[in-house]
Amino acid sequence: MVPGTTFVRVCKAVLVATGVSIIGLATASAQTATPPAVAPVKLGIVTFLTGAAAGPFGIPGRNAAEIMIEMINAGKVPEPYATPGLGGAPIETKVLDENGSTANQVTEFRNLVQRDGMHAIVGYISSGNCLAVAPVAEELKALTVLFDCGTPRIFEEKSLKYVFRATPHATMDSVAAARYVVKKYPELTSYSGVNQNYAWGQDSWRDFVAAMKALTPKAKVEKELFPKLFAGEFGAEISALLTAKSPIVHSSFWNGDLESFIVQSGARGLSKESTMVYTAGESAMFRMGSKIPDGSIIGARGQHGVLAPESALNTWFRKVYEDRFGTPPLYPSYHMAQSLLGLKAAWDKAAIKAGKRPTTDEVIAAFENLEFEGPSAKIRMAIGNGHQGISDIAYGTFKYNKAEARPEIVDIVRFPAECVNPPANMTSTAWLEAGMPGAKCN
Amino acid sequence: MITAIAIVTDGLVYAAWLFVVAIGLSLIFGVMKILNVAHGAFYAFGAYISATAIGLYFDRGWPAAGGYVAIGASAIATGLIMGYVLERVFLRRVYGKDEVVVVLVTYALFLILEDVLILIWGAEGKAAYQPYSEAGSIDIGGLAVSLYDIGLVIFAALLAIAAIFAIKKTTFGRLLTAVIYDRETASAFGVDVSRVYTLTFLLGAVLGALGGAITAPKISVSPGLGVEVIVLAFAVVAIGGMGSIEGALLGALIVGLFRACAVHLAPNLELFAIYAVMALVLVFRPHGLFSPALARKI
Amino acid sequence: MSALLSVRDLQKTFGQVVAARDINVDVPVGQTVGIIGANGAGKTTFVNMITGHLKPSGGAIIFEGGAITGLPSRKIMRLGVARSFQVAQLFPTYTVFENLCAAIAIAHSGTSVFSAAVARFVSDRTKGEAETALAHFQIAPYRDALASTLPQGMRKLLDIAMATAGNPRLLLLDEPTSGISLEEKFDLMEVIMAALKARGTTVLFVEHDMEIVRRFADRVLAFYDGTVIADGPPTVALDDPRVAEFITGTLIRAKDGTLKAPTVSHA
Amino acid sequence: MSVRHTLLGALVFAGLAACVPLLPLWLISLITIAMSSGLVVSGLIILWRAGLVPFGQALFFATGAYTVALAGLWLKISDAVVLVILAIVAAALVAAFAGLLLARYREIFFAMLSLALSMILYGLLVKSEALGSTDGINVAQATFFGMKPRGAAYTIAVFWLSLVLVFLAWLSVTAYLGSVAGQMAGAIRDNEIRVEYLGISVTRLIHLKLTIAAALAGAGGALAALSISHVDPQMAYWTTSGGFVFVTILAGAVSVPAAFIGALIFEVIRSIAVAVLPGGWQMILGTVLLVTILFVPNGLGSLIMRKRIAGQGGSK
Repeated sequence: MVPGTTFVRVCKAVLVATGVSIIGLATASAQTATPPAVAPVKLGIVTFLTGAAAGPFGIPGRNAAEIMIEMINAGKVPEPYATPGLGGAPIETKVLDENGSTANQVTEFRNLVQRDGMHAIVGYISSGNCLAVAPVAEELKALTVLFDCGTPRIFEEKSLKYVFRATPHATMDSVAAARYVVKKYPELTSYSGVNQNYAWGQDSWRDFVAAMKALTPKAKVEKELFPKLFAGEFGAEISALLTAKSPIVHSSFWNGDLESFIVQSGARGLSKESTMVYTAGESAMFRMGSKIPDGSIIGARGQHGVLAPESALNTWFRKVYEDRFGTPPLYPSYHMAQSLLGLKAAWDKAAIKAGKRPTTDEVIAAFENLEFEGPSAKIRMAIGNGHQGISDIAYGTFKYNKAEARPEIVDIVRFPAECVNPPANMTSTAWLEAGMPGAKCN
Repeated sequence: MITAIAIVTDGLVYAAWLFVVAIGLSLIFGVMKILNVAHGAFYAFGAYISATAIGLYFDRGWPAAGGYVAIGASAIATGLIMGYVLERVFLRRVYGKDEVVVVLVTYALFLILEDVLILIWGAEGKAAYQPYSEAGSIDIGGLAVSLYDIGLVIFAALLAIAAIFAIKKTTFGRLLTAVIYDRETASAFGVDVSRVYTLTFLLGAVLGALGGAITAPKISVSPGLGVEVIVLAFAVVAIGGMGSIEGALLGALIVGLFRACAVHLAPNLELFAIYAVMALVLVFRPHGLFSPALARKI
Repeated sequence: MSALLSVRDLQKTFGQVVAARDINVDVPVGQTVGIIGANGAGKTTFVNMITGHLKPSGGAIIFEGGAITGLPSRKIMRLGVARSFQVAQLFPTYTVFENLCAAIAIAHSGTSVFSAAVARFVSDRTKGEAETALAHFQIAPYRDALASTLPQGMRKLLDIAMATAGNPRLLLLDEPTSGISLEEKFDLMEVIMAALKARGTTVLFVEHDMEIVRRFADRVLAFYDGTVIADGPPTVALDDPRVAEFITGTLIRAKDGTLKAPTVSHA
Repeated sequence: MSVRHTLLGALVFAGLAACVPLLPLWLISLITIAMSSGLVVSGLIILWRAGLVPFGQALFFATGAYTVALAGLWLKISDAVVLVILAIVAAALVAAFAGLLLARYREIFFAMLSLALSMILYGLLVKSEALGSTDGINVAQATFFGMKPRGAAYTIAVFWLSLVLVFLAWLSVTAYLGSVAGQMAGAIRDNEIRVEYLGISVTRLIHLKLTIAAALAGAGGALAALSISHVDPQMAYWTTSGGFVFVTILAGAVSVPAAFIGALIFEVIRSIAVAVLPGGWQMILGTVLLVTILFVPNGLGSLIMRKRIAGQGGSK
């Protein structure tokens, strides 16, 4: 073999590969044509379209994005969002799948911003992905609204300028669950937990225990179970809970695992021994119906869906969503809707102030510490230097209405945002460990 | 005491499930030397089609007992059709190539079929709980145990007995044994190896689909459920010894009981209990517990 | 003078089965020794023990004054003992020339894998020695053929040529002419022996064909039931009555209970 | 490898490094990520040639990545070069240890055992709540010889680092493949007994191959960590290993450059697939893999390097 000829080939190959990639990606991204009169705002939407999280979170999130953006563009959202588009400019979207490795997500985030020229990104369900794209968003100076991930670490570990999260973080879910339990069972002596063995499950349980310790120090932890994520089979865990006989069992399970657990524990009568607290139970409520034992405590990561108070915006949102997709919106749909409305509120405010299409920095300035109405609650971007939203939250007790054959939530208790969220100057962990000082619950 | 009962029953239930899932994989590996990643797809399709069949069946309001027949029938149909198509269209082309290349063909098929699932059934989970809920539960030493789960244990035991009997006593079983131990010689003695391959793959596919079908009533059938199963089944088969029915049985029992112990006694270890057992077994028995002695001739 | 190879009281048992017992042999430098015996008499067990494929149950094997008893085969090879196989052990996806290069390059690269990771595979010295071996063993016409495509005789020659890559002082050939037609056997042995003579290698070869043994061996070791029953020049050893009875003759008697042939002879 | 050869290579890499102003930033990041998996794949080629295919190479990839993250977090080391060296050493050490066990296994058992080991690491990482469990942790941006490039400059700096790593990997892997130990890969696959009887230990040869492959995977992990600025347990999961094997098949084991070009092509195909069919990109990848195996069994590299295959082996 002649030395050097390989190199010619390698060079050629590299050039060809690079060329192919540029051409390929350019064609792939050049999906839209004929620009409208006003230059559109290009919005990247990233949510699970495949994989286990697609059904419960990803698709409801995408559906909400689809209907909301359509309505925003048409100016059909009720007041105060009745103006079309973002500051008058129509929204153009590109939807990507969140499934795949973190490296893929970061690469695609860069592609969205640098290759496809997106003006803002709304997305991300997995906390891992949120943590990974946040620094990239800062580096690329790309306005990013995280819509469903729960980890409080995002704004606690570092101060971010370009990243926002209208959806309150997960600490609120656990604290409110604890407060609800203590309110209903003031004499509680012991409780157990069954949570998926990954960050969300571990964090949810840790926060719940910390809140319980502060609220009812005499109650002891009986069993802490951490089945594998997507295990599907919970026979052994249910046996362990049946033998533990704790009055309260906390679970942050969601969809697939949640439904499997409800079915398997139902067949073995776990509800006779324990009352379940499903912090994400709302997502399975309609699909499971009478399978959920009456008396179970149900949360919705906010006061969404059936837990939402009456409002024109909520009624409208439920109607358009149900008309289009045939099912009521789940909390991930609310998360997406409130994220988009937050972005719109900030953008419109900045546009009025600027008198023209606002720059990213102007939108950020408007978004920080913003207060706006979501379909289910007022969101205040009160913590995380004005980048993290807080809202009221509600928990309730499940009851199956046999006469009308539909699930209901009774005994709804609402907790004000300041009652279940740490103050602006404290991290969640520190706040919980200190016994939740400064919580305002009335 | 009640914990001991719980460990044994939970371990057996889990082992039964593992065995049904792993036996098809082990069979295909033993006879064809294919590590079939698409087994996860058989499992997933079995679960989806069974869930659909159960849904249709119970919507008609027919008697509950027939629901169990629907599970079995849908699994067999799924396995036969998928197995036949995959073997004839794809695997046939790569017989005789490196084992690893064949593994990757099945991996590619698995990737494709995962997305096909979503195209057919959407990303929403499918529910088919009736057979599980209808079965009810009984009390064993103070512990409520699902009758469906007990049925699974009995089913797995019958399957194990039938499989061991079939391998040892039937003509097809002997053919399989011949091919497992020495493909070339079996072929030289007039065994139609190609036919044996097709039948084995069909059988393996049916068993994989059956694994999914019997699980469907217990779980929310949702995308991605095949991924977890593959690695679990691999672990069981590696522990037991590739291609051995007895091995798959023992592997399933070991993993099942070990996991149950972990959940009840040391919940934090559950996550890697299976892999630790697998590594440990392989350290002492590099080819699994039941493996034909592989002496190389000089 | 001291022997190149000394075997003292060598024993091998597999469970209850005795495969080798009380073998005592001294092989001086330069000798060509033919090993004969019926199937199961312990010939290959003997070869396998010397080359480290089997660990002896007792006794000692001394090569060039040092004990090699029970060492792993690659260490024994490094000390200057090589062997060929009943079924030629080649690298089927390599060409004949590459097979030889591989053998020679390893011999040059030293004992550790680290030196092997640093040593170049292709060097002028390696190539030169490979060409020489091709010529010596008369396999040059097949130089660039894949080893898997070689005819049986060429496979045997290549196998032996690879064994000689490290210039062993002692070479053990396990049935070099097995699987070769009668007419070709002599030609093949002529080539092998001529090549080995040129290198001054001491040779032990296992052989079933008494004519070959008579023609090429300086000395014959006759094995029966795991031990040496006759040892001497071919003319003497082959005419030994016990050899005639148990090995070369047609009268192989049914054995009594104590004389059980080992079941593993070609492991 | 001749001096001329090496100089030419250096020239090509210098040329690529100088291409930066011509390339959009997103493409630079994409190439960097592709090079990180290319490094892993170049190690897989070493094993692949000996007939060994690990389904757990992510073990070493994740070791490298987490070494970078933790060295930054706990030891406050920020220099990129030091971090990469640490990652390589850590991954090689893990392999030197795991190899005591792994090197005794072949074929599917080798694949399964390496998978088991990587899944144990995955389990440990998921259980480490201090390390963010499945959410993972951010990696602090590295410094380069005291300089602190930020923003676009950082992306370019990491890209240059990736070129240097690829160049070094190319030199060393090519040198290794041309050595006696490297050339024995096919011999091990063909006939282990003969190799032993030539006087060299097959187990030790494989142990060495494993360690080299792990060092490369460690470098790949380090590069990924620096480029993504985030590490999570998914990096140790078996599907990550499967992805590397996928790229190896796609590239073919014919030559080292093929590994990197294959990795780049894979990344491009993936990126196009997610853009074209957001809900079915795995299907596209699966189809590409299937078509490659069925119609280009020696990998895409074989199309580019056809002449080399004909002359492959020791007689060049």
